[in-house]
Amino acid sequence: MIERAIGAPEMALVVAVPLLAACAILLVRRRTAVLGMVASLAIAALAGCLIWRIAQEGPQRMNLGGWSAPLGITLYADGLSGWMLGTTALIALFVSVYGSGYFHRNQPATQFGGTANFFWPLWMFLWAALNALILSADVFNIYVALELLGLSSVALVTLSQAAPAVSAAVRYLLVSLIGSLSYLMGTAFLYAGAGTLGFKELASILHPESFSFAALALMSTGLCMKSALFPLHFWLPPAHENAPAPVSAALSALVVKASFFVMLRLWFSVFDRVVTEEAAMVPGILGAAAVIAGSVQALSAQRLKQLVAYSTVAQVGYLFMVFPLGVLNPSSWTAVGGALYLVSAHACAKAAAFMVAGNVLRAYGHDRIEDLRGVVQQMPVSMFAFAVAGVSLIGLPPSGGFIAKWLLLTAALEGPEWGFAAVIVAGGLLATAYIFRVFSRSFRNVTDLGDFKKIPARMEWSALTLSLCSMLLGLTATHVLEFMQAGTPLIRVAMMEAGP
Amino acid sequence: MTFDNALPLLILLTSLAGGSIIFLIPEHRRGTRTALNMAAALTKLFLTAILVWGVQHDHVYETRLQFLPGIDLLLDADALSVLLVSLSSVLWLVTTVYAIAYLEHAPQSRSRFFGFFSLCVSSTIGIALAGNLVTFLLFYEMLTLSTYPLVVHRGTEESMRAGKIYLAYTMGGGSLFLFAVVWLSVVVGPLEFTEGGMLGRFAGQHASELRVIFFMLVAGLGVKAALVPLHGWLPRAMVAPAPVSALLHAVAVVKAGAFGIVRVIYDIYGVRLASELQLLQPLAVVASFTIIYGSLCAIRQDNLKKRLAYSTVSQVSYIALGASILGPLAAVGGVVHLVHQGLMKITLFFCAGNLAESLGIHEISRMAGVGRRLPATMAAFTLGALGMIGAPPMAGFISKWYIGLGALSAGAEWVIWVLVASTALNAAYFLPILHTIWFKEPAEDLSDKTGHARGRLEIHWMLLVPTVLTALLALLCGLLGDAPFSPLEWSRLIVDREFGQ
Amino acid sequence: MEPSDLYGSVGIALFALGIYGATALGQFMRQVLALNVAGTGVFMFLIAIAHRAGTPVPDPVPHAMVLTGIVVAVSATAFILVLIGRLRDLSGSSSAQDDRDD
Amino acid sequence: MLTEIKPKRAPSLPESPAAGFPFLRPAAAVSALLLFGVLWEAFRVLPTPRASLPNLVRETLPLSGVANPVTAVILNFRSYDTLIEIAVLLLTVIGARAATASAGARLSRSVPEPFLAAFFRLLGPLIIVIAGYLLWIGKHAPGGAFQAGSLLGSAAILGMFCTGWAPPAESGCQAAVLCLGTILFCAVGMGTYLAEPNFLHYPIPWAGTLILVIETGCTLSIAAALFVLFTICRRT
Repeated sequence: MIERAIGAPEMALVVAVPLLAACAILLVRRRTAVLGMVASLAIAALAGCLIWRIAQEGPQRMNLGGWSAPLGITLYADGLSGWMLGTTALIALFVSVYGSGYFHRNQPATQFGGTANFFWPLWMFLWAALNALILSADVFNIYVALELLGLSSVALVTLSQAAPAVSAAVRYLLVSLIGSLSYLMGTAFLYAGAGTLGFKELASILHPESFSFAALALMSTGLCMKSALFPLHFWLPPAHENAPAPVSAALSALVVKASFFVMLRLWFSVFDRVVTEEAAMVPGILGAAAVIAGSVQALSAQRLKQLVAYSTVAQVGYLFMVFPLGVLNPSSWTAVGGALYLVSAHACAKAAAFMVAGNVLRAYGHDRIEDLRGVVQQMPVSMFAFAVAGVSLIGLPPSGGFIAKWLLLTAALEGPEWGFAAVIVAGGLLATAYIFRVFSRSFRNVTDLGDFKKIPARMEWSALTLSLCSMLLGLTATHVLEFMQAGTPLIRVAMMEAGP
Repeated sequence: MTFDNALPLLILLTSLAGGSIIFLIPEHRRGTRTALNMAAALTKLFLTAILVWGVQHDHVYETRLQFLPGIDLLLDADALSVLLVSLSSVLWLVTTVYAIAYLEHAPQSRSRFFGFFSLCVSSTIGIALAGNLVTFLLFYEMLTLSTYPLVVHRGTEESMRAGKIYLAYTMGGGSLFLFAVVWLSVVVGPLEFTEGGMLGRFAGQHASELRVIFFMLVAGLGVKAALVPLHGWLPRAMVAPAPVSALLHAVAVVKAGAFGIVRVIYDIYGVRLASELQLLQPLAVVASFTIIYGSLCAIRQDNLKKRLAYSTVSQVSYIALGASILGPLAAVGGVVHLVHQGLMKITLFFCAGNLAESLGIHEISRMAGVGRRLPATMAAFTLGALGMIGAPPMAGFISKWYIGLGALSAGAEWVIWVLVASTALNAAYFLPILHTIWFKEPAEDLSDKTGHARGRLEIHWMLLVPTVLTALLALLCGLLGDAPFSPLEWSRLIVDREFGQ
Repeated sequence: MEPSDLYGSVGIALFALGIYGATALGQFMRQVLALNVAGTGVFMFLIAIAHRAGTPVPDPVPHAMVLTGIVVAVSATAFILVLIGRLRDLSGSSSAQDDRDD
Repeated sequence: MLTEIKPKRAPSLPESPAAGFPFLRPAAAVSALLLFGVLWEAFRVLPTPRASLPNLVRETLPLSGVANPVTAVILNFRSYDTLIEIAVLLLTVIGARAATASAGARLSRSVPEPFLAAFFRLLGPLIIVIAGYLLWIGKHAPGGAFQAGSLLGSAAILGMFCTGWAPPAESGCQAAVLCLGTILFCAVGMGTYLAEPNFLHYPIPWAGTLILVIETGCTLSIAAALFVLFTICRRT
């Protein structure tokens, strides 16, 4: 019989409200920044309510339209989704603040040729897509949400209107579409073999069979392309480098993580019984390669935004190590907790770093690393934010990055997986090298303070706030990890137990 | 939270919060900044005095904060912590006074300087008070970060290069240390410092793993403690402003490494397990080699600060040597040298700073006759140098004496030869300087270059008083070794507790 | 061989062919066309599995998926075509810019 | 008429960077073959689905408010997918507009031809009627918003070519039609909270009406979106 369950209304509202806000901004077309900020605050508040509810009442499940799976689509929110949702809300809120300064009408109009008005609706779409993706517990619905996410990201990249940005956007969109199609084909196989699309139902049906392997491979490949896992990362640096700074911040901090999060869900809940240790080594080894390759490329980057973009490639690599580390030690929460912690810590730090890069670009008209002399003197707030973000990216205590690294390293040494452990440590050293490349220039004292345009204070302070958040995460680990497990010790179990 | 539980945190916060506020003070508000600096330093000294008294009377001071599942952020004052805490509190105060005067003429970035300076001291305090290895690691890395801006403070090519090398060494060591700490905690669980060694109950298990981890830990710490061949950064880092060098060499960085080695040997592995696994002989050999090698290098330097830097390489290894010889007497020598070396070396660096500041002299060859121009400074220098050589009744003599006695009682006679050779070498690079200062005719015009001299004083009083004060302290530590609360007495207390007597 | 098997196999073949084209071809435009071929392959595969169950009435869920998928594919194709056109404008020579302005 | 797109700058189709790698094609060919082989093998041994969703759909159909199972899935059982899909379409239009915002090129007006204009006067209303029929019939038989919307959109394009009518580049009215589908969908979704405890949870007696309202809105939005996309494509 059809059961009609009641879920937290916020689960649907965090998707519907940004969509409506986008339409409202499109229709009103005046005071877009004010509307955008109001909407951002509302969405963040809704996300906060949902997190509160998860913390109080445990995992939430909503059968959309009143139809429970397999007939309808289910939204599902446990500690992990709550944490992702919260991270998204935090970063997105500050991206909004930053964006309101960046796309301010007093800013040089030539740079954006009137596209500033488009930022807000597109940004709302992106936020809706992220929330939809995080909450969805239905493989086909995830496909649609992935498309919404990919298209809004690409549209935001093109806001900078220059040829390199458009070229990067085309490449990004192509990769994103190939990834989506691959994912969709996987979904088709899943439906063909299992006859259902809901996570919970799939998890109880799937067994190691050829169609489930095919589906797992197709879906994972698609998601890896979207998360820019080495060697499918080639599209990311140009896109993130040429996008407007608030967009780069959102893309690096949130968009690549969203598809990673989906993959995490698939591997540890839907395909729990299908994945093997050998299969898990593939993303793990690619992740390890990404850590090294991304960092090395960041070392030779010429521009600050480029450096920060390559650093994302490296940091995404760490995330994918969770697959072997989590599969090899199924009883341990350490690896998954570490990966999700890294998602948040890196999101805060990377958004801050991109904001700083945008500030530098705005203030000096360029962001060539070689010519950053004296920046520390002229933009102390921004550079302090970059330093704090850098500490988290390197993974030094007491930052959130350190906690993540500690957990991942613990998981690796519990294995013991010496190779992964060595890569985690080496990645930290390489990160030090590329972060301090910036400081070895910017600390240099200069007497002539060249061309320097003042930038809105909120652009500096939102970067600083986010970087301090990444630091704060280093001190709240116990509570956060407790919340992530929200009543259930592991995701694989979480999906099973959260029936209505 | 009771006062006893909050005290370690308060001591940490006086400099941490103070430092954070200093960042926000506008550059030109000199008075505010100075007042804040001094207030923080004096408060810390006061709180430290309470701590010393309390630990003497067996109070337990312990701040516990949740950090990771199963791992707390633990600040815990035991006798060994108190030693380093009081050393850094006292030296922070004098160095701050010195730095305020020293940087008076600096063009800019003084708020940044004092901010990071306070963070650097906070990290040292954190290292001292850390109650487990994870907390130690946290402050150990924080120290690296907060020191980097100080090393590159001048913003010149040379200082940037020094900063790069400093970072490469310390981050490399830090990574090794992190790896070892995580590994150890995976093998044995939480790593709280325990007097007598927390690994004691694992005797006979995991022997090969524990051995490898020990050497990784020591190598990670050895970078900061400047054990050869990991010492390369230290001589180069002396491009930093004089107060920074003074702090770096006396309490902050090198001491953090040496202190860490002592902690690992006594409170993690414990003397018994360490000897059972035969971990200490190799360390003693490396330390001895460092002592000799550092001195040999020092002889060849003409740049005063460089010679002092190599001397640090050599002297700090006494601590490791003392800790790695089995037996309470040598341990007393090693531990007390933490304090003695700090007092003597900070004096020497203050003197070098005064010399550079007032006369613009950086090389030993140009120091002929400066004793007449800067008598008080050079008297302090003489005391410090004699202490380094180990001449009685200076503090340095006591350290060497106890290490020597300890080596004899532990049956490691070869250490005596190391001490003798080192003393000869120390004399070889310090005595010529003393001779140059006092007995050579000035070769150049020694008039004041910077206008520091005020009235009858040879140099600004804020530069002179710290110098003389630390020199006198070093003298007193030697003269009054048996007085209550003297570093020697305190080290005996520590060693008694560590060896469980 | 059932007709649905044939359709499914052809769908898979089109998908593989399209993926080949999208990765190997040298021009954005051709890659977009190849992607559409791959998309068609996926839709065909979905239609095939809707009829596979052997019931007299085909399964409506894959049909719904195809309809949704088509809208998404059309949107994405239109968008990427706009972008490619824009890119051609931006990277075109200045003379090309001139003959457009008059 | 379709030769409006002048063959100017034919060789300047943007090159993909993929062209640069030497062994790309053989490698891609081998992987594609491998992909085909693996997928085909997986397809060949595909088991019969263990869950029987089709039966469930058939049983629940009477509760859905429509008689056509595909429409029931699209607009009731899985309406949330369709909501996001409409949003994707709207997003594409905004994205395309944003990408060409600084382009500044105007849409060149087609030259009206009297014969074609007369033809369109005949054909236009017919297409609109058919679209309306398709929208209505979606309840019982294949048809629905997307089919109707694409017909309407094509009518507008045809009208543009035949009569020389040029739409304004951007207007409030146009934006309203574009957003209509998304707004209606979200509004209905949130409005159902008044009666039922879930998002998009139609009260059963109202289901048919609500679906028709949403579908009408979506038809207009789809038509507008396809038409605007076409004009933007032509403008670049």
